[in-house]
Amino acid sequence: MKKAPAFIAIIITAFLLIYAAEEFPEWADPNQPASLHVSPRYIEKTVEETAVPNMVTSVLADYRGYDTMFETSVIFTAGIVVMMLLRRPKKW
Amino acid sequence: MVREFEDVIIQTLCRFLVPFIQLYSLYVFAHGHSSPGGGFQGGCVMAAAFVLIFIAYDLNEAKRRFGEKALLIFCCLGVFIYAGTGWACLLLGSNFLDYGFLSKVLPTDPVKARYYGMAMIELGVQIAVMAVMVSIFLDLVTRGEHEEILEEKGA
Amino acid sequence: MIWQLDLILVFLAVIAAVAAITVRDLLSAVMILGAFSFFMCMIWTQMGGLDVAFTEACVGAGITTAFFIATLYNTTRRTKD
Amino acid sequence: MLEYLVSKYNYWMYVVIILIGFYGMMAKNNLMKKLIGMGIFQWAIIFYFMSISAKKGATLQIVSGHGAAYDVARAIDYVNPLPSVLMLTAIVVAVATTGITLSVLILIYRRYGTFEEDEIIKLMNEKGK
Repeated sequence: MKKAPAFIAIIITAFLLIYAAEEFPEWADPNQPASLHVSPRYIEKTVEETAVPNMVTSVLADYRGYDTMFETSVIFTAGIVVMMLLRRPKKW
Repeated sequence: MVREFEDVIIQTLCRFLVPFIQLYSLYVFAHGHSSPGGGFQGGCVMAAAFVLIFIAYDLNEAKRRFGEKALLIFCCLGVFIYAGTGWACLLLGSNFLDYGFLSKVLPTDPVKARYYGMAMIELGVQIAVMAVMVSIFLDLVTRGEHEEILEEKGA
Repeated sequence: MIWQLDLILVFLAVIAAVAAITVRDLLSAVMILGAFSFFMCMIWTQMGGLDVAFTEACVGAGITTAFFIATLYNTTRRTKD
Repeated sequence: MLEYLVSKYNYWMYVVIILIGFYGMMAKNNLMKKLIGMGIFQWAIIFYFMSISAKKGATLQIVSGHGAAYDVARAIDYVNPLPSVLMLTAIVVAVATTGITLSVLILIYRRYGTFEEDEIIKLMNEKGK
């Protein structure tokens, strides 16, 4: 009974997503827009500016340090929330 | 996991395996700058070592090695190391998390200071991820009732 | 990146995903989910995202499966669909 | 024809995996199965982001050379590091949300004793809460 609406929603979503996928650039094209805008600066300047050869680490910890800091605090919050949900008197 | 199996093969193997897993975790953390790896991966591998202790031994042994209070302290310590590095940069006259100014206190040039600043915050991420993963696993595996289960066992 | 290898791995991942949804035992579904996440890890290795693949192998196939099994240990593994 | 298929099949495959997860979230009756579907959905989205980071003929995101003599890095030679960084964050947040969801499932099982959605709704109507 629940399967018919699910199939209808899936067919509509599949049509929309495949229709949108026609507009994407070719897979693994070196000149796709995502590879041209911000990342060349990270790739070319990472050794010169940070002395770290692994550019994932340098972008993660230095150029986008704010992102990683609040992500660490999200993990911390998750640990505290699990503790608050489960460690409590049984009567609740 | 909560109650002990008393299986000699599993316990001996896990006791031999745990130090090597922890050493590998420290290797992953320390070489995160020049090879794949870093704080998250090292923390998850370190957490897997403690999960192995949980599976091989019982709850009592695991809590004796890594109690709940120590877990909470390590959780807070990881986030504190990360944010404290940012505040150190701020106090030295730079922007938040701009590690170049750490060269005023470290005996290096600004470029190498960024290298060591990154190592510092990866240490914070490793400690926080390890403690949080072990804490979530401990709460999930006992339904949050560590004390009741320990009393039931008479330990 | 080799597209033939990628195609084989993606097909295996699709099969694992379908099996994880349809199997009628929660413990088996969780183990197949771990296999699915490991196929994803191999796909990213051959695409060049080695850090993400490493994280996926630690987190997706290791810690998440341990969390699921810890939950099933305390609840039930039976399911109707 | 083969070139067109090779250039586009990766995006179609991500659509297929995303729809499997979507179907699991919508049509399954068991709450744990819904959570598994959500996990598949998350990994499909990460798969899409990793697909846009791939480049033909490029190598890993680690600059070659050693010591003080690193090679000059050209952007065409290395895979795009930005989606890798964003998805590294996304994976770890995903495991945190999975932990919270599992603890909520344990609470649901403690109160109702089942994971089936229709039985839970029936019990909720009977108890009136």
